[in-house]
Amino acid sequence: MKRRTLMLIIAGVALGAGTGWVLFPLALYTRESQPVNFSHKVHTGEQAGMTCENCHDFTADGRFSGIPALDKCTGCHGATIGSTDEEKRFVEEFVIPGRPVPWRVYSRQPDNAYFPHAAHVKLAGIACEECHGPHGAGDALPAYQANRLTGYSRDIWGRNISGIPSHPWEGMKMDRCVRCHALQGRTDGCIDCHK
Amino acid sequence: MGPTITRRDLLRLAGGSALGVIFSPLPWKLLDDSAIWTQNWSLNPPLSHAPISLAYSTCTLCPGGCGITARCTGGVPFSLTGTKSHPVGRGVLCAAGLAGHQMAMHPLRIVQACASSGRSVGAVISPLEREKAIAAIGAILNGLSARDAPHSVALIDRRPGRALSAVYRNFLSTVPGGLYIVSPSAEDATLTTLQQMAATPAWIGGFDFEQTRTLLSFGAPVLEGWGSPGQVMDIWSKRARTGFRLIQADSRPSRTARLAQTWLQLRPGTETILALGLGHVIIRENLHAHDIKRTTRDFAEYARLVARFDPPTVSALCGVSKESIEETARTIARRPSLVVAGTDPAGGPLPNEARTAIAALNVLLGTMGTRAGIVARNPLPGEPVMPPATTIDQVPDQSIRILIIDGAESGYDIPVSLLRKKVHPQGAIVSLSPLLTPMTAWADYIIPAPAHLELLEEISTAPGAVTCSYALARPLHPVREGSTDPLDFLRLLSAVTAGAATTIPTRDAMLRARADAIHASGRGKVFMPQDGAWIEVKGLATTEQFWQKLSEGGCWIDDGPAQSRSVSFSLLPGGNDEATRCLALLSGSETPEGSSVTVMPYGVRGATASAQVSPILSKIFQESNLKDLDGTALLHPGTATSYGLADGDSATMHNGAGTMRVVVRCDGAVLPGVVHVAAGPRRNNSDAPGCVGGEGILSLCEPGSDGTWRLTTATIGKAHGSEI
Amino acid sequence: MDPKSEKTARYGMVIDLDRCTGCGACMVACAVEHNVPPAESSATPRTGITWLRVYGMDNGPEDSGRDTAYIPMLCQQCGHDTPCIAVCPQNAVDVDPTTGIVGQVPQRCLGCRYCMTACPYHARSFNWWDPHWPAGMEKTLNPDVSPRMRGVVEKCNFCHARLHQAKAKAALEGKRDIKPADYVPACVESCPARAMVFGDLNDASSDVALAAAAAASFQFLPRLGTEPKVYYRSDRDWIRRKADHTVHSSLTEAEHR
Amino acid sequence: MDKELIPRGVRRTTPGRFLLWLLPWIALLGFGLYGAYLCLAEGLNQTNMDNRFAFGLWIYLDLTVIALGAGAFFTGFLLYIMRREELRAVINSAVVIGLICYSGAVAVLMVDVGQPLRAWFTFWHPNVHSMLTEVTFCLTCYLTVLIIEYAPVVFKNRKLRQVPRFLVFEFELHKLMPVLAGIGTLLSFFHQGSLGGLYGVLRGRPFAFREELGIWPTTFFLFILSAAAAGPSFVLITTWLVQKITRKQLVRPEVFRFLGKVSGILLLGYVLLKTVDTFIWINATSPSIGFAAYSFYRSSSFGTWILFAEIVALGLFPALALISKRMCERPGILVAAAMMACCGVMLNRYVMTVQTLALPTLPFDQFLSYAPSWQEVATFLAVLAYGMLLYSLSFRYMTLFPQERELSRFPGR
Repeated sequence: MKRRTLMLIIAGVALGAGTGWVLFPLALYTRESQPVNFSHKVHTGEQAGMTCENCHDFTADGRFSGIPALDKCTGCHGATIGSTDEEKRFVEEFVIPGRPVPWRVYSRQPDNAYFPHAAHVKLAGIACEECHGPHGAGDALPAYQANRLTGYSRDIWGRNISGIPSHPWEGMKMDRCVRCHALQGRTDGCIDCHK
Repeated sequence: MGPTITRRDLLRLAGGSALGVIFSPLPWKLLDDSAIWTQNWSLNPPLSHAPISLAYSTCTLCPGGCGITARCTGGVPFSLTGTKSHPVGRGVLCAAGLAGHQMAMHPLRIVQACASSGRSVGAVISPLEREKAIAAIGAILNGLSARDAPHSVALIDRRPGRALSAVYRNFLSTVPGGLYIVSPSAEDATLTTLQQMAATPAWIGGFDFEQTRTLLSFGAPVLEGWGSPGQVMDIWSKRARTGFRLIQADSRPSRTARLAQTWLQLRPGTETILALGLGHVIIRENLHAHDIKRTTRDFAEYARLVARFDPPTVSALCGVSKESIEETARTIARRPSLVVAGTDPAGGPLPNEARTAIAALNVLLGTMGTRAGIVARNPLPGEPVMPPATTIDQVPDQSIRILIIDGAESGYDIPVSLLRKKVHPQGAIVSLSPLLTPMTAWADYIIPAPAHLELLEEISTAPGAVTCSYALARPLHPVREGSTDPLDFLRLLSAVTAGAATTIPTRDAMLRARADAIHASGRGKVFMPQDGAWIEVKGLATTEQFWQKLSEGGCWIDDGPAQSRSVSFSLLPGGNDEATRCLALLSGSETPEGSSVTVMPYGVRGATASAQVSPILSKIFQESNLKDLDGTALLHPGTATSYGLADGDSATMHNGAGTMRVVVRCDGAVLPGVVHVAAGPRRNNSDAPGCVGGEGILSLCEPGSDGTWRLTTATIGKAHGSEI
Repeated sequence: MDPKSEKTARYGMVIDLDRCTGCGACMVACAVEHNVPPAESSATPRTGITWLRVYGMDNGPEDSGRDTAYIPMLCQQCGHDTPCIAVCPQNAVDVDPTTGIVGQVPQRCLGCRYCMTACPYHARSFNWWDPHWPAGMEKTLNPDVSPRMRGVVEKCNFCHARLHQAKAKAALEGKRDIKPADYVPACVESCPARAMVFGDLNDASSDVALAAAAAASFQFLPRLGTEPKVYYRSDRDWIRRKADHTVHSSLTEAEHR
Repeated sequence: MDKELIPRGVRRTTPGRFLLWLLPWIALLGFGLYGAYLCLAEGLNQTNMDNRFAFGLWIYLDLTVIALGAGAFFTGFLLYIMRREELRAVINSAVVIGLICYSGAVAVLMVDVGQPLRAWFTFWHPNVHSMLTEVTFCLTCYLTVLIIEYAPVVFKNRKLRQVPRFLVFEFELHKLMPVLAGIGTLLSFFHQGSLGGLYGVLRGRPFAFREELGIWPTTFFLFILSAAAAGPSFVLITTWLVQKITRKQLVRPEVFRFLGKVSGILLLGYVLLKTVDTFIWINATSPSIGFAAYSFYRSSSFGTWILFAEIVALGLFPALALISKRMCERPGILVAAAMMACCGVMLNRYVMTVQTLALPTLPFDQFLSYAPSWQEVATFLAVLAYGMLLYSLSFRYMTLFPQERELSRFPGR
């Protein structure tokens, strides 16, 4: 009798936990691949040897340009310079018709969040990798995942559904900003980071 | 134990899984995400992440010509500000101008040629192929003979003085029976009157506001839309230092009247009497210019006329105290001073004798051609000097076959009833307005022009300015598919008009011709918005360079006003009949019979029945009480109660011309027995596009024998039944 | 003080009521700057969204001897006992320690409207409708300000987005403190009569500090003890009398009404 | 089925007639829920509230029902803590009324806020200085307490008793009652108070602003006292009403008198303190922030008569009536006085909510008026209907009045 009860309950727990930990994330997030399989490795490695700032730079008024516009790419890729099919496709589909690439931005914050790169990079001297991880060395772009409910990128919450980062750079939710600012002994108001 | 599953087993399983779910991220993340979802649950539009850039242009909503600095994201303007230290705009814009970049997306924007199904209220406007529309217009044009309607094509230009206006006039001069009509702006009203009084009709003048110390304004909306707002506000805000004085003679408690240092609240329609009364005091106390006999041709006659207008008589008729009449006369006699006649954008022109009587005061005081007075202005290079154009009220009834209304807003509104009266029953009205205004809705054909800031346009001398200026309005938006450049319309029209043998220039050529003429004159300098630098025109070698500077947003300013030639004026251009007309006023105007009230329409420049403002101006018209929505009726509380009305009530006004629904606003500053009704913007989304709506208060205004409609009578009473 | 954080400012404003002509340019500039949607057809002066509103005020007598003043009312950024902060149940309102600006975070707000009942200046608006823009007009939204959703309260924050940009610009040059010229609110920038002065009240040499200290300057309802950082100035006594709401004036007001 | 659910030894009308009684309330509930749905789906533009009248009918009625619902905690307090056994006769009924009032109020609040899905923020990011936080916390906690207090009443039901576990559970709960009553009293004390504080702290609303005693404005304590006074009166009224409707004697007359006396004494205390507070307000608080208290009563229909009505007509008079032995002998007067007491408290809540917002603060403000939209009224009617239904069902199937059985056996005792 007792054993049966116990087993049933355990089975239930397993069922519930399984749903919550495995099925739920699959249902919650979409999976979309980027329009071009861009390789950071190729650009930052020996061949090109570019740095982050070469493409992700600031405009004169202190704004961060984020993902570079097409003309940045056209600078080198006006015509095919490599040998890969992907580059060939990129040149034909985007460069020649001058069609901007519809990149999906992994680390795009909600519109109501304000993050000044200038202050964090120039003043605080934080390295890109601290927040964005070593994706500069990555050869392929991971699939972009959007939260079906909120529409925001999965990387804001962090790849780990539990919300506990498995890497120090994972997750870009408010509590992370708050923690770091607290450690810096900064006093902020809400609207310092909300617009 | 049997294999049968009991209800309790299921309960245990459910309980267990509930426990399992609790210890998984599911409920907690859902709670969090659902809250984040509320951040954009109402589908708030996503913000642009495109780079930010600046663009420079010029506002063409009114003839003011203020410089615009636009902040754009991805090339789309998202905010406008006045260009810093711009010579015309002085670095500011008015409320309407600040939202100018939204006009192209106005919900009442018309983006294809349309035809109206009829002329009754409720008639429907439906799209029609542009070529078909033009063909139909041509058919009407050539179908009617010169006997039925002598004027084949007439065009109302509500913003004369543009290169486009010249093209219009050109076209109409070649068309047999072509007629060019203007509706002058408030500023021009006084100047054109003076032009008519001047011995040399070519004379052009401007108000030297900057220098003057006392400004006597007869109902001119000096602080609400006059010249370029920047300039007026500059003068106004410096008044504590400069001692600038504004005396407002106005029946309505307008913002200008409320703010003016002195407010002479005269009875409606008594401007002429007050002006002549002031003339009386000036002459009696010998305050007039010493050389008056030399500068005028009919001083004696004038003196004889005003002799009859002694302060007690005038005071009795105007409701302005004898003392303040004399005080005012003495104040304006302390030069430098100026006297201007107002034309309410919705109220229409003042009667002739009023305009001359008021203008005459300037001559009397000797402000003509003197510094800080009304000084002669050099004509804009390349602008053909032409005699003053006619106004609609001077056109014989039913004499027009095709009446074209230019889309630009500036002068006063014209009641549709008046337009209809002038057009032959088989004729047609064609509107070029890009927006479905209550006025446009009455047109038979609509050939919409591109919207504000969509087309390369030019903006020249602000009305009443002492020095000419010229700037280009660079487009900030692409031209919307389906709209027609007025020039193209003229081209298409001349193709179907018998005898029209003129070549219409391209827009670029038209504007370059102006620019070249200015460059050729070698006068003036160009202000550059990017760095606020000034460039001498002489310093620019080629016309191409000059054009380049203009298209970068540069603003050309002429150097100084013209050296004043002494011009002699006639104080009573109308001669004896005018004198008798004035004397007739002494017998007093008939007060409206018992049950009815005196009605005066009023409006704000650029926001009247013939104009549309960006929906965001609901902030000042609908979401606050700062300015008045269409159909707001200002009454004295006493008057209201005597008609059983209270503040906020909905009432109906009725007279022979029609009926309209108004909302009562009680204001102790309104004269008893008078109702001021606003012709302004309506509530957002309240106009059903494509449906002919009433034109508001103007539909009650029947033009009188003197060609004005600013005063009418109507009955007012509590409204019954549902909203109209 | 921590060298890491910039010097604390007390941003404030002085509005010259003798210059203001009630043209409404500030109201439009403000709405455009902050992506405030146009009114719904049934919106009224009581349900509209105006971060800044210009009111008309008369001196009483209703003959032609009357005098009128136009008064731009925005969040007064109360510096003491800020009425709206203490009442918010979930910290959606706070005063920014480094700028003295009273901030409101619509994403945190649950729309209980307690702060609106607390504000004596009626400077707060509630989103009674979902925001709607005519087709195409949503493309002209200011990218620096996030639009608000239905059911939350919003108010003036001295164009804080402009402060963000000024700070970013300074940061790019390695500086923490901004150039005052880089941070001017939309209403101040747009005022055709130049009736508004804005700046750091802590900086004694700034125009705004001098204007605020001048004799003709005053605050509305000073006796509430909320110490607004928005000052007004006028040479007309009757305006100052009305602004400083006293027992006497409150009685005469009541008589008048 | 229906038969087996009805408690032993009491008579209840036929299912048919009972259903007939329920039908109108069910209809009203449906209508009300539709109004609430509109507010949730379309947004609060469905109401007649606006930026100046940010609080309306809903907040006013929330304050009222919570004041009237105070009967639950105060009766519990007297019974379990002060050991006034005679109140056992009405405690169950009082609990049900409390449950209805509080759950109803919370439900309406969920419609009243613009973003219900964010309601939990108050628990996650609470602002401890806000009276509203205090209200939210205490309300939700006390609502749970009420549900637990309601449980034994349910488990006592004839059918449910057949499950042995329930019986045990119910028994255990009973031992817990004094504790729950204690907690309930504490919680109610705070949220009734903070509801008053809600207005007392409004420095920007001179009409409502009050001096502080400790960290709370005087309204904090006045609300507690007035609620405690109104509660028993409301229990008295409801019990009397149920007796009239069901044409049964449910409790002994002395219970009525006791409830009346308690209410009277508390009300008298409240009236005295309210008077003192009003004098301080008129002579010190309101002048100190530049407003003459009289000006609040000049600008409209809200004349000084309101003060008189609130303190004397609907305060002092009923208080004296409820205290005097001779008057309470006559049930008519007793009930009338109790009603007046409740009206007095309701008027107080009305003035605090509506007049506070209607009065101008800025020199160019106007006095404003507000009338609720049908959606607002409907939403509240839903709560009324829900209350009626829940009470009717509880009365039919549970023992709300323990004395009913013997009284029905020996009527007229």
